[in-house]
Amino acid sequence: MGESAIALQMNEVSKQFPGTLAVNKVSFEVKAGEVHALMGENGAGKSTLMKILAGSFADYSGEIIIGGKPVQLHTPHMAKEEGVGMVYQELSIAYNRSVEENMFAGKIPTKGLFVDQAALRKQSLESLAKVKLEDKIDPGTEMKNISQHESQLIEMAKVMNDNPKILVMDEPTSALSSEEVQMLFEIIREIKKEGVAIVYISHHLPEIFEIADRVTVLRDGKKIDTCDIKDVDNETLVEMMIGEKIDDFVRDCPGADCNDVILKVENLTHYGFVHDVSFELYSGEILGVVGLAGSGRTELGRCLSGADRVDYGRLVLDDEEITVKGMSQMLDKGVAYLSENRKTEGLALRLSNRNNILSTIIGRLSQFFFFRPKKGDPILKELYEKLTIYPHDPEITTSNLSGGNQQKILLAKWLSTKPKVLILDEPTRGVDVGAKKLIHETIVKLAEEGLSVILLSSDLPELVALSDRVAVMRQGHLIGDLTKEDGFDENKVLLAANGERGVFSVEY
Amino acid sequence: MSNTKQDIRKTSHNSFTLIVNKFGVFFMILVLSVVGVLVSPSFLSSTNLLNILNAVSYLGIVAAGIAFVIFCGQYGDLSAPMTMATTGVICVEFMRYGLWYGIIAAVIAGAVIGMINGFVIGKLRVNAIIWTLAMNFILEGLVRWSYKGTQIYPDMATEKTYTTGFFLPIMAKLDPNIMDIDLVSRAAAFNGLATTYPLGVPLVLYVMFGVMITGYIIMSKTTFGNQLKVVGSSYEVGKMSGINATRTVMMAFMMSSIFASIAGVFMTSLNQVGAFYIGQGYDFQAVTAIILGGMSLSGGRGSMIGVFGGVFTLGLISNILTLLGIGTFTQKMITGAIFITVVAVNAKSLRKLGRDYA
Amino acid sequence: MKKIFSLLLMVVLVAGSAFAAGQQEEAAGKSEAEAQANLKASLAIDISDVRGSDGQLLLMYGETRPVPPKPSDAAALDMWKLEYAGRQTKKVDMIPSPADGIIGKKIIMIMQSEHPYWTAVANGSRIACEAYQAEFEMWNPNGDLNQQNQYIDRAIAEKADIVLLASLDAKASVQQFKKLYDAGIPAIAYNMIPSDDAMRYVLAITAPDDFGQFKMLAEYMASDVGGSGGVGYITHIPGGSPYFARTTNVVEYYKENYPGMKTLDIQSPGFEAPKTKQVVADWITRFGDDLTCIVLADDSAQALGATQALEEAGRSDVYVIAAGNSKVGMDLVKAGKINAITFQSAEADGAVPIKVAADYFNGVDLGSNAAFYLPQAVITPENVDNYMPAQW
Amino acid sequence: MLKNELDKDKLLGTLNHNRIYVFLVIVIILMSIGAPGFMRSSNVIPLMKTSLLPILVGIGFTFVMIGGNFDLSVGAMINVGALMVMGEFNRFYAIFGGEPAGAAAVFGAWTVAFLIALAAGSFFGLINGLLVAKGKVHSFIVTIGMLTTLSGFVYTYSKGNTISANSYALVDIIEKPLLKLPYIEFFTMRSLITIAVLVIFEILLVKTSWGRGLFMVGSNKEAAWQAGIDMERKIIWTFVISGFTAALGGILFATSMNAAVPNYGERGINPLMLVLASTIIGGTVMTGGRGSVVKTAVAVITIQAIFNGLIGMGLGFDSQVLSAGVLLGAVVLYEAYVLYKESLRKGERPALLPEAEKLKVNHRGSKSKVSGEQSPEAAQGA
Repeated sequence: MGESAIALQMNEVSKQFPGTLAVNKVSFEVKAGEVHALMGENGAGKSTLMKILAGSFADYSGEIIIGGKPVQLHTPHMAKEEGVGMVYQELSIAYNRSVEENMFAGKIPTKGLFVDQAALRKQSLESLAKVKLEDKIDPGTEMKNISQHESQLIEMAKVMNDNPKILVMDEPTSALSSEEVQMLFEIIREIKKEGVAIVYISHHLPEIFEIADRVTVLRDGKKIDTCDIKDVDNETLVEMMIGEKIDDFVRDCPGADCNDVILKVENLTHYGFVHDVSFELYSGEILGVVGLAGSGRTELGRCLSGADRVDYGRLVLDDEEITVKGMSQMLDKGVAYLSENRKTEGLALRLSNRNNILSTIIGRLSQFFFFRPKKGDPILKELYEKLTIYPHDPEITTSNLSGGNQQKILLAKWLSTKPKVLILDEPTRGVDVGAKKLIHETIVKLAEEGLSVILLSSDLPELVALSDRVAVMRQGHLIGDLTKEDGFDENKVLLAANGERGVFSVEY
Repeated sequence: MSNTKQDIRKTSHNSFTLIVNKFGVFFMILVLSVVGVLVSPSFLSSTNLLNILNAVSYLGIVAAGIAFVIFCGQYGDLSAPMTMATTGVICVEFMRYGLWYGIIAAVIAGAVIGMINGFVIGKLRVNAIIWTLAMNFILEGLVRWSYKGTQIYPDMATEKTYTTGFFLPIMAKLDPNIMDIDLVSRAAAFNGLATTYPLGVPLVLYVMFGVMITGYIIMSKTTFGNQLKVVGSSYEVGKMSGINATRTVMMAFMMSSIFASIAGVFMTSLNQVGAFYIGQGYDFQAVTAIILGGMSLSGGRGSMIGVFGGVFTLGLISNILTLLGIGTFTQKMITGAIFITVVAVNAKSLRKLGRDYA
Repeated sequence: MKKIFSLLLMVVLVAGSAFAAGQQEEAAGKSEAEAQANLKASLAIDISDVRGSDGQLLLMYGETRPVPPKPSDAAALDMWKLEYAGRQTKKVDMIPSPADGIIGKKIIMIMQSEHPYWTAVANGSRIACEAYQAEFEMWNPNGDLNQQNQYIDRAIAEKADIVLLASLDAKASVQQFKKLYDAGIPAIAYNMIPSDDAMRYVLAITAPDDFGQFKMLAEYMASDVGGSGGVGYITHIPGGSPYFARTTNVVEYYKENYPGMKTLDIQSPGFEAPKTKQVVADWITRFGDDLTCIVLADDSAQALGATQALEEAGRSDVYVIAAGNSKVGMDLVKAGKINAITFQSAEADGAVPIKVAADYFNGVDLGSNAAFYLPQAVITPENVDNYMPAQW
Repeated sequence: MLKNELDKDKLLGTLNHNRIYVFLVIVIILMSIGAPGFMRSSNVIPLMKTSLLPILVGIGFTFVMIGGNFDLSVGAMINVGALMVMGEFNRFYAIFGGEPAGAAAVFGAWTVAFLIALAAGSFFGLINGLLVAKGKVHSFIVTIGMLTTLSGFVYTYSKGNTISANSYALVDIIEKPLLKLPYIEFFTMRSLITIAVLVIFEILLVKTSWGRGLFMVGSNKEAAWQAGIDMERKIIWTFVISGFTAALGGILFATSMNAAVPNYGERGINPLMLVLASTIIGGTVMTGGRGSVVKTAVAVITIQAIFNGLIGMGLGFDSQVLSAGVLLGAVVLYEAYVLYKESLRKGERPALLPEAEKLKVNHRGSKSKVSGEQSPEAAQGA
């Protein structure tokens, strides 16, 4: 294809969010017909940068040049006009409507005044053919009857309908199996041949090396560098992304007193979600749980904490057999669960930090039906100091804090219950590096103090660095664990989770 | 966009906006009071102020209840009018055995209605407007059906009276002597509820303040109130914080119905007759007062003090306009316009402060 | 689409079969001799001594007031048209009476709303109908004009012999009565006096003479307070004829006869005690001692609110009159809190139209501009006991 | 008809979507049995005529609800339309020369009055829409405020009076049956206009890209926004449509009687509540994204048929209110229950289901084994 034209150029683009400068004067260019990987930690600003490109914000600053001409991208519509297509990580689907309507939302073919149903059907089939779904899916089906993986492909087809010059994909593979990933890559290669510039966001290194031509790394909202994929290797990329050695957090000692079992789980089952999960958790241990999206990792956490129903199984906590009845009961017994969805399930953003942190212990701080907020003050003070939450004022509304500090508040909320077992689901999602480091340190410190932690994370470096032991979940089953003695690293863990190699002796 | 400070956002853009936002309704009361003084010299007299409060006391009681529902993140309780009417007639039925029997029966009936509402809405997450509307229809049908379109007088005891109603026929069967009860003195005590003036102030005003203060304490000081705040601002977060969200929502609706039943008893006493039409229109009026008082429909924000302010504001507007000699319907128009303006301005200032909308 | 069609097909099929089932209509028709016998039996029924639940005679017609000449002033003419609606209307040719007796006739009564007053009205009608052995049906649109229109269509469809209609609105009743007339069904307007236009199609009106009553009441008050004072008016729902009869009528009456009776304010808080209370309390603040009289359009909720406000302000000097006569109102009169109310027998309101219908079927000439007013009286603390117990 | 399991599910889904037709059929059957003569032309026509007003109002209401909002001001909008068409007619009739000017004046005045009244309804709807879409105030609050304002406005406009037009020319045209035949008699100008508007708006909703866009907005705001659909403008339009159709309903209702009352709908089951209930029963989803004006109309007819039939059975208003409440409550409960069940199964992995069935059997087996061990003992004890 030779030296191709520059399809997209972004000059000194910035975007301010309440509390953070999410993108800080980033300059960035993509050539036509290349796959340009955009990498960075969670919260590095890559998603924000791409949302700017997709027209999600009206108030970014800086210059964007597409095909040599400066453009304004203030609405999704404007972005589309300029040839930017975006596949979001969180699919935007109207589940009440049919596949074809979703695919052609905003540009339904019309004949005269009316919708041309025949043309719509034809075009949707054509469009589905691009993602090889034309035989599998009837375009008239309601979206809610479509599986996650197919929805993703439909979303891609939808974007391709606009014949974009620039296609942005935000972590498209996070929910896919390896065969599905290969299928997706084939499709990407075909699109690439047509001269479309592709921006590919992922933090899955092997994928990057497989598909990308160039890579740009962001950190803390700033661009670190752009390089050819041939010029870099795994370690340099990681170093660029992380900035400092992740080894800082590595616990070399799994703890000598990891001997007494604090939690024993036998055959825990929630039909259709997790089946027959058995494991033991030692006091002061950090047990990482790894699994692809949909492996039942989160559901396991929810079952253990009483958020979801437990259909069958036995739970022994601190030598006491427990029948799981509900969350408040499990909280009283000392099991806390930090949800992965901070905004919807974790924090009431409209309330003050004080209210949020104390929300779990309202009952405990009460006497004769009356709530005694004063009794919470020492707890607040302790937690604020322990987690260095900034600013040091518990009366501030939580939504005014940065993501990192919000996450600290969330952690504080659960620590305030003084749990024996703390289940952390993605504790560092959407958090800046500083806060991430602090949260990691806190987790380690807590474990050293004797708290048992179950860490559910898709952030593999984090998982590997923090865990004493890694349990692997696949398809709703816990299929075994890797201990420090076995020696696990990111690759090994990833492969185990993907189930591509039978590394485990445990059968199911 | 040149500001690169990685800090938390300034909590106030403009201290005036903040003040208006925080004390919104009291700021308005201040303005209205100034207007009132200009309109009539006797505006600030204690009798006039007492009158204003007196006029909105029934609304105040209902609003204090519905405030729990709105605080809980639900849109309101459209079953409040029929709850008032139903509990009113039940009170009249039971006051045959004594005033307290009547009041307790009414409150229990209110609690049951609220429990049903709350269970359905809290457990199945039904839209509150629709469900309470259905409930209102059902209650209206029941009351009309059981009283055959007549109204029930506290001091009347005829054969006919004892064959209609919810509990009267049962009571008449159980207690053949029911006809012999001296209803006139009982009725006098019941009707006296609305016409008693301890220390020269109507009893219902004490009740309103009592209800408001109780509501305030329950909402901000108790375990339930604080849990309600979390559940109200986000049901999911509440549920995931180990709070029994269903029970919390249920209790919010029970508060609403119990307070409505107290208002219903007093309204019935004021009208000296139990009938299905008592309390009509109080649902929307209460929502108007509550929203004016700074509560937001998204829940978890606002306080009982604001609700009092909202109720008082409605009384003030009406008082001033009547003092100006403006007719009822123009008053309605002006009140509506003020309400819309206030809400729109408030929403705008909230957005300016970077919060979600009202 | 196909499924919708099949569903619609089902609807049509069901409808068709139901239609077929409903089509058998009873064949009617009476021989001449039968009609005569019926008439004779009907004429023998006399209900003039039947009393209502309050001990008053059910069938007292009040005397009709003389009709003054039409005024020329447009505003005054509007009021005249309301007050004397139908009294001088040039009517269309009325449907002639079959003169075969009331017994067995199908009388359909359409009411206004579900309210205790109307329950009492229905009571009165039922008593009268049972006495006359007429077939009686009573429909209640509950305040919904749309529903009331449906009932008119329905009455026509059911081939009623006569329709008694208390229209929800005087002006809207033109079409209602016209429709009935066009369908060949005689109609009596009761309770509510329709507009002058509507009266063209109406056989007769039977109603409380609200205007006359209030003139009487106004006169009573004016003479009691010495012909001068400041009057505050609480109205009925604006627009309806009770609004004009109970408020504008009094205002005009005083303007004409007692210039000393000054109008201070007119407010419409509806039938809500707390709101009326607020308005009266505001009046007391605003007018102070200038407020000496209050005219109320309702003697229950409004009266309770007003008297309470007066009581709280210690203003036992204010003279209060109201339209009557509910139990609450009479209790208030008895307690001396209200000075006078009008007498309006709800049961007579229901019974008189039946009596008029009976006269019509019995071949009695009703006269071309027939108006039968309910008995009129002012209830005062002195005579209130005669009217107890209340009808509603 | 059922080819396989999938078809069965599909059919059940379709049945649920079209449940309102099933309701109607059931109601017709029950009422025909309970109230003889229910299906007679003479009964059906009044019933249908009564439904005309709520059907028109229901159109706009459904649009608003599909957009995910409420419009509680429709009841007041009806009065605005009704009073303004009468008031403005009288004003312009006089301007155009009144009775001496003849048919031209009548026609001209009606045209102007219709336009003004419709414009007024749309205008108030526009204000609602602007406040909701641009002002970001919750529609529930905005329309309660509008309801209060307008109910004051209509009284002030009419000075509390009923207004009737000074010419009876139109009422004869609009209410006259086109053909004097059983059932066909229903077709008058008024009903034809209503049907036409119903069809136009159904087409707008289902057949145009605008309508499809509205469904997207109601179904998922984020997705619609990303698809470049102008959400705010669509929401504003739904309120304008609501104001328009409610005003039109009021206009036609008033002209059919040649009178407009300022307090229509303040007593009884007011039109707002009726329309709200019909819209929900007709299958429009409260959170938006699904609904149909035709189904709303059918629901209106169903409810009116219930009312009518109950009267035919000799029951009173109490039974009407009760039945409306029970029907609405049942529909809402059913929908909520389905959603609740769905939420319990959300995220369930289909691949695991066969295995779950096996596990269930095993677990139950293990339990029954336990009880099986106990039962012989119990038998011995006995």
